[in-house]
Amino acid sequence: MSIIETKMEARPAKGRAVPLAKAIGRFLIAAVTTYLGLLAVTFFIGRVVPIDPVLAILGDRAPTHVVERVREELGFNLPLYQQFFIYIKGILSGDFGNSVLTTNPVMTDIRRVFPATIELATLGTIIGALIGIPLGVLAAVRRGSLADQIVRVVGLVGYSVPIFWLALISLVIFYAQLRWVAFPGRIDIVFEYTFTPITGFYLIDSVWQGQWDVFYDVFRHIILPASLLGYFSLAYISRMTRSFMLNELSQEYIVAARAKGLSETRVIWGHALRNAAVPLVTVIALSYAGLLEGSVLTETVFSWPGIGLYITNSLQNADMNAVLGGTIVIGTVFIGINLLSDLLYRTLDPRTRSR
Amino acid sequence: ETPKDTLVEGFAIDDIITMDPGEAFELSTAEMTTNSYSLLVRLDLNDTTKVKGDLAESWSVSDDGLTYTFKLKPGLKFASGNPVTAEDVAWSFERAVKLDKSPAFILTQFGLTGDNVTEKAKAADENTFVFTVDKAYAPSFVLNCLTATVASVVDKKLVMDHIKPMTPSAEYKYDNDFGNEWLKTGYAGSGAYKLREWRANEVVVLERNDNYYGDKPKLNRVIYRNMKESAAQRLALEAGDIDIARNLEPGDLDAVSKNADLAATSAPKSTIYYVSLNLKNEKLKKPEVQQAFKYLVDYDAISSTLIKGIGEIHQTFLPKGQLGALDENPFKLDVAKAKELLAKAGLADGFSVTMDVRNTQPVTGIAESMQQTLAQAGVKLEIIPGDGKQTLTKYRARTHDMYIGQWGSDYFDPNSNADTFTANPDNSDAGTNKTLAWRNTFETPELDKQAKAALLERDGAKRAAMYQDIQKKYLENSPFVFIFQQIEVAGYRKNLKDFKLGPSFDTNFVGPIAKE
Amino acid sequence: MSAALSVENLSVVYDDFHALQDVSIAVASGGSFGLVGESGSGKSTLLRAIAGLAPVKGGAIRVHDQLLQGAKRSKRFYRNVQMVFQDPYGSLHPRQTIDRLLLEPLAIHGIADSEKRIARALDEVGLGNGFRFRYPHQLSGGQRQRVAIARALIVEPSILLLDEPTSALDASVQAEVLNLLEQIRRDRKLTFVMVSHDLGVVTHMCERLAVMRNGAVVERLTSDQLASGDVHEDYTRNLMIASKGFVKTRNADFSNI
Amino acid sequence: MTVPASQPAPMSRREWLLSDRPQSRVQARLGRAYVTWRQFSANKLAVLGLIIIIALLFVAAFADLLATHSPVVGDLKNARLLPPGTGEYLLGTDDQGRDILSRLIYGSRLTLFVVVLVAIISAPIGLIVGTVSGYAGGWVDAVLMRITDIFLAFPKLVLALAFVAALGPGIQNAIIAIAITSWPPYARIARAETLTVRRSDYISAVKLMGASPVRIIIRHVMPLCLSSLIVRVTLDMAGIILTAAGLGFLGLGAQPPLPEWGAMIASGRRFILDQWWVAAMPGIAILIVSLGFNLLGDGLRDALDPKESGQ
Amino acid sequence: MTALLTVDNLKVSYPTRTGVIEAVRGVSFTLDRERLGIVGESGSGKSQTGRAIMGLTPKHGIVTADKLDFNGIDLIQASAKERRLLRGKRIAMVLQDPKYSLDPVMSIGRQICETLRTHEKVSKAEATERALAMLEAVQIRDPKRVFDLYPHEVSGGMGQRAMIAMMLIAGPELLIADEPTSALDVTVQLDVLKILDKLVSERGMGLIFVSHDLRLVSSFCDRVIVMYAGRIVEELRASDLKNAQHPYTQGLLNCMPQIGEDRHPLPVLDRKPEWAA
Ligand SMILES: Nc1ncnc2c1ncn2[C@@H]1O[C@H](COP(=O)(O)OP(=O)(O)OP(=O)(O)O)[C@@H](O)[C@H]1O
Ligand SMILES: Nc1ncnc2c1ncn2[C@@H]1O[C@H](COP(=O)(O)OP(=O)(O)OP(=O)(O)O)[C@@H](O)[C@H]1O
Ligand SMILES: [Mg+2]
Ligand SMILES: [Mg+2]
Ligand code: NI
Repeated sequence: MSIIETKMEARPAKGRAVPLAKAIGRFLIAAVTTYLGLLAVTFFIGRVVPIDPVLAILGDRAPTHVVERVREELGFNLPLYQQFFIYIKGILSGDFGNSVLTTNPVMTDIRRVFPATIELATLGTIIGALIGIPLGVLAAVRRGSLADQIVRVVGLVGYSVPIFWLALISLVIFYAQLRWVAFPGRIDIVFEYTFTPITGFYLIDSVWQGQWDVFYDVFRHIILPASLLGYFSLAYISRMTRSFMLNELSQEYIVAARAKGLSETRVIWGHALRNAAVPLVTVIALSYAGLLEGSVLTETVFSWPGIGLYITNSLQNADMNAVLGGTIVIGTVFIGINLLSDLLYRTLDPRTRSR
Repeated sequence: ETPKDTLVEGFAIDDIITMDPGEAFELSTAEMTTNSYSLLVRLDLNDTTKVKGDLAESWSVSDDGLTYTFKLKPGLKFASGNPVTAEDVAWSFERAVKLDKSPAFILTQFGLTGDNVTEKAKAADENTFVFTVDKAYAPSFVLNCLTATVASVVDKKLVMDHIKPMTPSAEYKYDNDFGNEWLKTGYAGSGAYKLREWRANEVVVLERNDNYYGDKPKLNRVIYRNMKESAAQRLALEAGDIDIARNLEPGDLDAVSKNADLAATSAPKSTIYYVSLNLKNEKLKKPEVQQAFKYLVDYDAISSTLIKGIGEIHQTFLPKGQLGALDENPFKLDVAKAKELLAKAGLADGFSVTMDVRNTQPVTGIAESMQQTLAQAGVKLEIIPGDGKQTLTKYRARTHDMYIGQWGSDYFDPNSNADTFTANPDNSDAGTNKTLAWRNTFETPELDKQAKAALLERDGAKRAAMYQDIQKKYLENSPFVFIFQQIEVAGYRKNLKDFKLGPSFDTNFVGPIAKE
Repeated sequence: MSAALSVENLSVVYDDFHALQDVSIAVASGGSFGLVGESGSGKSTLLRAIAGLAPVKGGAIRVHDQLLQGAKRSKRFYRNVQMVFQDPYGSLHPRQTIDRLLLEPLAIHGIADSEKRIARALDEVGLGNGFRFRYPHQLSGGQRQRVAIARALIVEPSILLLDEPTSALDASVQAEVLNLLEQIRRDRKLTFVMVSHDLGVVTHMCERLAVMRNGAVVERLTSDQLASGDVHEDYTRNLMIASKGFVKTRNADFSNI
Repeated sequence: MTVPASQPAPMSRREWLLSDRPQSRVQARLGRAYVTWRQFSANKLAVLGLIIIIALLFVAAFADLLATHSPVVGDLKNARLLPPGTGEYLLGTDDQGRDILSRLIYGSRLTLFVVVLVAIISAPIGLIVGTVSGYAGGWVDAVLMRITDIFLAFPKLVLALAFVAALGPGIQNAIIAIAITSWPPYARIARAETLTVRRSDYISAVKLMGASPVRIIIRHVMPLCLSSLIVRVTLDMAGIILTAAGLGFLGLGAQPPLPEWGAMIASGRRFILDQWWVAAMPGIAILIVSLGFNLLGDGLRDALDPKESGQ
Repeated sequence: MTALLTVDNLKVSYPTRTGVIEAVRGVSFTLDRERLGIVGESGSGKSQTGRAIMGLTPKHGIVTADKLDFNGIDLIQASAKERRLLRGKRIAMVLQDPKYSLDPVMSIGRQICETLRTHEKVSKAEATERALAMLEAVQIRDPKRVFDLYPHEVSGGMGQRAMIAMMLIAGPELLIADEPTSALDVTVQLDVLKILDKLVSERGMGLIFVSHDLRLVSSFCDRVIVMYAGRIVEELRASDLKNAQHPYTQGLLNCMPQIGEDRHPLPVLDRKPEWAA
């Protein structure tokens, strides 16, 4: 959550337009160094986590000689710098290795779990933005009114509620009691062999293949966790929208727009929001990035086979290949979304464009 | 609702790391392997101290107790259609020994090595398999070991198609991997079901094997769905999203048994929960302290709450059902007595000690309960919670004070537990045999000798008596506080017929289950 | 008479923008020098470069015949040279009281009897003790500029750089501040360099002035020359015309509206 | 701007505080505080937040008097999982037969402990890194910001998990882990703010006084970043509580039997179907307290942040 | 002939927590098709007067007047919608600071077209054409290029002219120009004034010219109102400015340094409390 908020400050400084190519070049350097940092941190974590990685591979009941043999096979008996060297060599050749837990290549696993997270986070963000933006606008326009207070409280509660707790409670209510939604997981077991995902985004796949029953089922699975994440991002988006809108509404060009005789609707949606949209896009993009990486708890409660759960699980089993792969993917997403929001910022805000 | 021809189980299967029977040693994998592979012999569920034939029609033991000859049933076929021959059996043994993965010791303890295995486990002819052991062990011991899943018979011809070449090295002397990589997720067996798919942390799917020689399974498909939590399993069971819930906790078990659509079943398992004291800690080293701790567990309260229905108090190391199990529970919560013992040890004012505890139930609950009862005698217990792998790492490095854990028999024979609780040939930190005794720096050479002797006792009754004696001595002097024996429970929908849990994890058969 | 301040062939480059190119000026000790020119011509940049706040690329700056290297300035330098900024609000720290603001230079230079000095400085610029614990936002623009001047004077410099000290002020307040500056200069025998875009203000305050355009000095004059219209550059002439006010002419064609 | 009162006639306390020309440092400071307070207290929700936080402080301070039971010793045999209102158990009991209310009361101490400590550790780190990086610019900025980026790009909870795993469980380590993951945002804020003030005239003016960079950063830049940082930290308090609770929920926060609220939810989670109160009560406690911090922070933002207080 | 605009006893006040701020305290004047200058120091209520006439006082401000009449329309009684329809169409206002008064994310051309299309049903193409013509009329050399520029891409002078174009395109009868030149270089300033001058003399528009520069107003306007602390202290013909009666006006005129004169020290204003009374 806070990652998102702070990235706000990272937006390009107003007024001084940096040429796009230069900006991208700078970005690439930053990205590469960040990657290297991530690598080092992950390696470091892997070595300091007091979990014997061999244990994860063999379990507790393996005899000692087997444990020793595997330890040597994996090079854990080498000095640290050699291990780091081997580790980096593997990564640079594009080989993230196999996950110990699933025996699959890490990238295969990630290709499976990441779409699940993306699908969830995307739907969550869509819900959050579709509701949050109008609420934020309403609150800003009616500043100080009852509506504003209600939006404020709704938003602050969203900030304050432990998401895993809300998830548990809503699971009990909507699944156990009311049976409105489906069981945790992405899809019913019944469809295990009647539905083959192509992209990994089940909602899209099912529509694509015209399997409406599958779509309905998938929807019933995703709607509750997505709504929760949506509420979470709604809280954030509506607050930020309100604050940006207040800022814009106090600007002189709003007075000018009114002086032109524009209708209030046009002033608010056409001018104020259009301007507020510039920072808002960054906020939404980063809130989205936050959901992609930060939904471990939701994924835990909803048994959502996503990347947050995958990394957490791997970490607890010292499956460092998997942790690294996941971290790199999330790092990439973070860097990518940063770049994207930067680009969006540039397209939306003519002030950052140079001629 | 689940489909008519499919059985869906909610089961915590996140421990599975491989499906290769020569490698797998996890509890959930045992169930999958046992349902999809065949063995020479299996445990006799009517009397678990005995075994019965599976692929083997009959067997005999030579008089010197060293040679076991098995005759295979005729006309057996693998799921692939290949015939099951003695050669497959021999190769399966060879493979397990040469791969030398975690469970291989169950076979190698009979003197098998990579160099001699082709001699010691070999096909005399198409239908005859001969197994030679290095000592005149109790036949019950040898046969019990052969019921372990590592002895599963794999389809040599099929596996040979999938071997991966390897470069021999100091650690691994062979030029191929015996299909290990393929079998991790592949299947080459002859059991009632065949393995269709395993997706780690998600699902295991079994499908009916039409080539199975025994009773044909009733259902086409069995799906094990990874569900870690009891409450989730119960919810799904109530909703009909699963047919069987396998990891219910007491509260949910209660609710299931009260539900008209649902039923519960249970079976004691050979898993023992215990608290161990590391003798590296000077205070814990004192025998009086060890005994005092045995009086500082509120067995009654724990049994009626935390483990209600999922375990029963059991204070010895052999689980009920195994040969020679001693059913004696002499300890009760007795703070006065414990205080007396502590005073005798010179620790009347109590002391502080830590305990590593996994973040799972019921161990956390028991640990917290113990924390309270220990406090009554002035012992301040600090719980160090951790993830399973983390506490284990510490336990195996024996840097703990106290540890709460469970121990499941490696194979269904008393020697498995007797050995790990008594053997400690090299108590140095570099010890090569890291038994539970070693992990707690506990040396008991007398009992160890007795256990080794029992191993060679060919008279079943005498053998049983020997183990009972060891357990009695263990009760009086050991740094292990045994608390309870696990009862495996399952809640299921009433439309299931013939669903039963076996006495061990590799005897939970799904073949007989039918749906109405 | 030796120059209190001399700048020779000074160049300042921001990134790749040449803000100043080969600018030279010299101010006699006790003299008052004016800089005029349109917005963006580099007037402020020149002052900032002297004060060590701009990236100097070439040329030499001398203060009392001492050569200054690059943008580094010693603490001693700042006791000699002080600057008053264009924007009276922007140059005062918004979260500090006047008291704190005036205390800061004294603390930095380790000057004792701060109490007395602050009181005197405030008196000098015509602000009573009542203003001492106010925050900048509680002051009017003219008062703020007085505080800024007081702060510059409190370390008793010999050279004062003034960057459009009155451009943000009303005409009425401007007169007060200009009077104050004049008086201080007389009392303390200060050397002034003053920037303005208002020819009237510059001629009122300075004996000599330079006209800048596009980062270069285009003309050097005395006030008297300017007053008598003795200018040579068209650009200077334009500035003079523009400062006279609006002259009604008819040339635009609005028939097509 | 307004006509100054010519005579210091006897004033009411309010007038004294609001005086246009304070007579002393103390008066000036109090006056400012008073104006801020008035602005703050006009916001009813913010006052509610403040009341919640004060109540939390009160409960934490007097936990020994307020709690009716021991937070760690329960009655496993007889009082397990009793519903709220059974006998003396106002909010029911948990699976060890402990009084939930008493646990919540004692748990407030932990919550405060976590929140305060994290704030004390991470806010200064962020402030220093951010201001130094923003003020120094150049390679210092580049290096510090890369480090910040690395910490930001690392999934937060995973990083915390990793650190807790590395350091071993326990509330102190959880605090360190959370602190390690939460300073980068502060650094970002402080840097952004520093960048805007770095070029301002008043910083140039201080430079012109001959102040050293260290002095400028500490005495002039940091105070400016402080109010937005305070607002941010207050708003983050809720996030810290939630992260701590999340760690507790994943079993990595406090050690049992410490009544950490997140851990309480985690252990109550198993009974959520039949004994809902075990998980619901600590959840509600977290909600109330973090709502309190959020309301307070929101109010402070309006009162302190000149940008937001607007008109 | 009735006046174009009649303002009688206009008051604008803002209630705040620390008391009521009276920004405008009873301003009365009439305006015909002429150039009326309003001068006064910063904060004297010039802009607030203009905004009150436009109906652009912020929501929490209170506007009262005995009479506020535009061409027979009672602005006090008019509904919000009626006033909105007047704005831009018949009464327009050039805001004080062009930098902030143009929507930064909308191209200048679009902003001009927007005014037109709000008030007249015209096609896009026609609107564009007229906007281009308007830009040309305000002396912008390359209207086609400027049309597609964004506010930050033009200089202050161009922005100011664009703003004027935007406000003039619907052909208002009354223009309130709030310090349209204070942000500009002296040279650009004259260009802008020329445009305004044209509109009044050739199209008969009424112009209220707000400024704090007495000298400029006196040379540009027909009549001048001098404001101080929310009130009018003096009203006179521009040409009579030199003979102003009120000490405040005189003071303002006197205190500007002039090229070539030698007054040391400069005379300063001695503000008297009774001016504000
Ligand atoms: N920090 C900076 N980075 C890049 N360019 C700068 C910087 N500061 C000033 N400039 C540029 O240098 C030029 C000269 O600026 P300077 O502030 O000296 O002008 P000026 O004559 O003082 O104008 P004004 O009358 O508006 O104050 C301008 O074009 C300005 O854009
Ligand atoms: N929204 C508001 N709330 C409270 N007071 C306000 C508001 N807007 C303006 N004022 C006050 O109204 C008074 C008059 O302001 P106005 O903008 O009309 O001054 P002005 O004569 O245009 O000055 P300038 O020359 O600086 O533009 C000022 O004292 C100002 O503080
Ligand atoms: Mg300047
Ligand atoms: Mg104004
Ligand atoms: Ni000449």
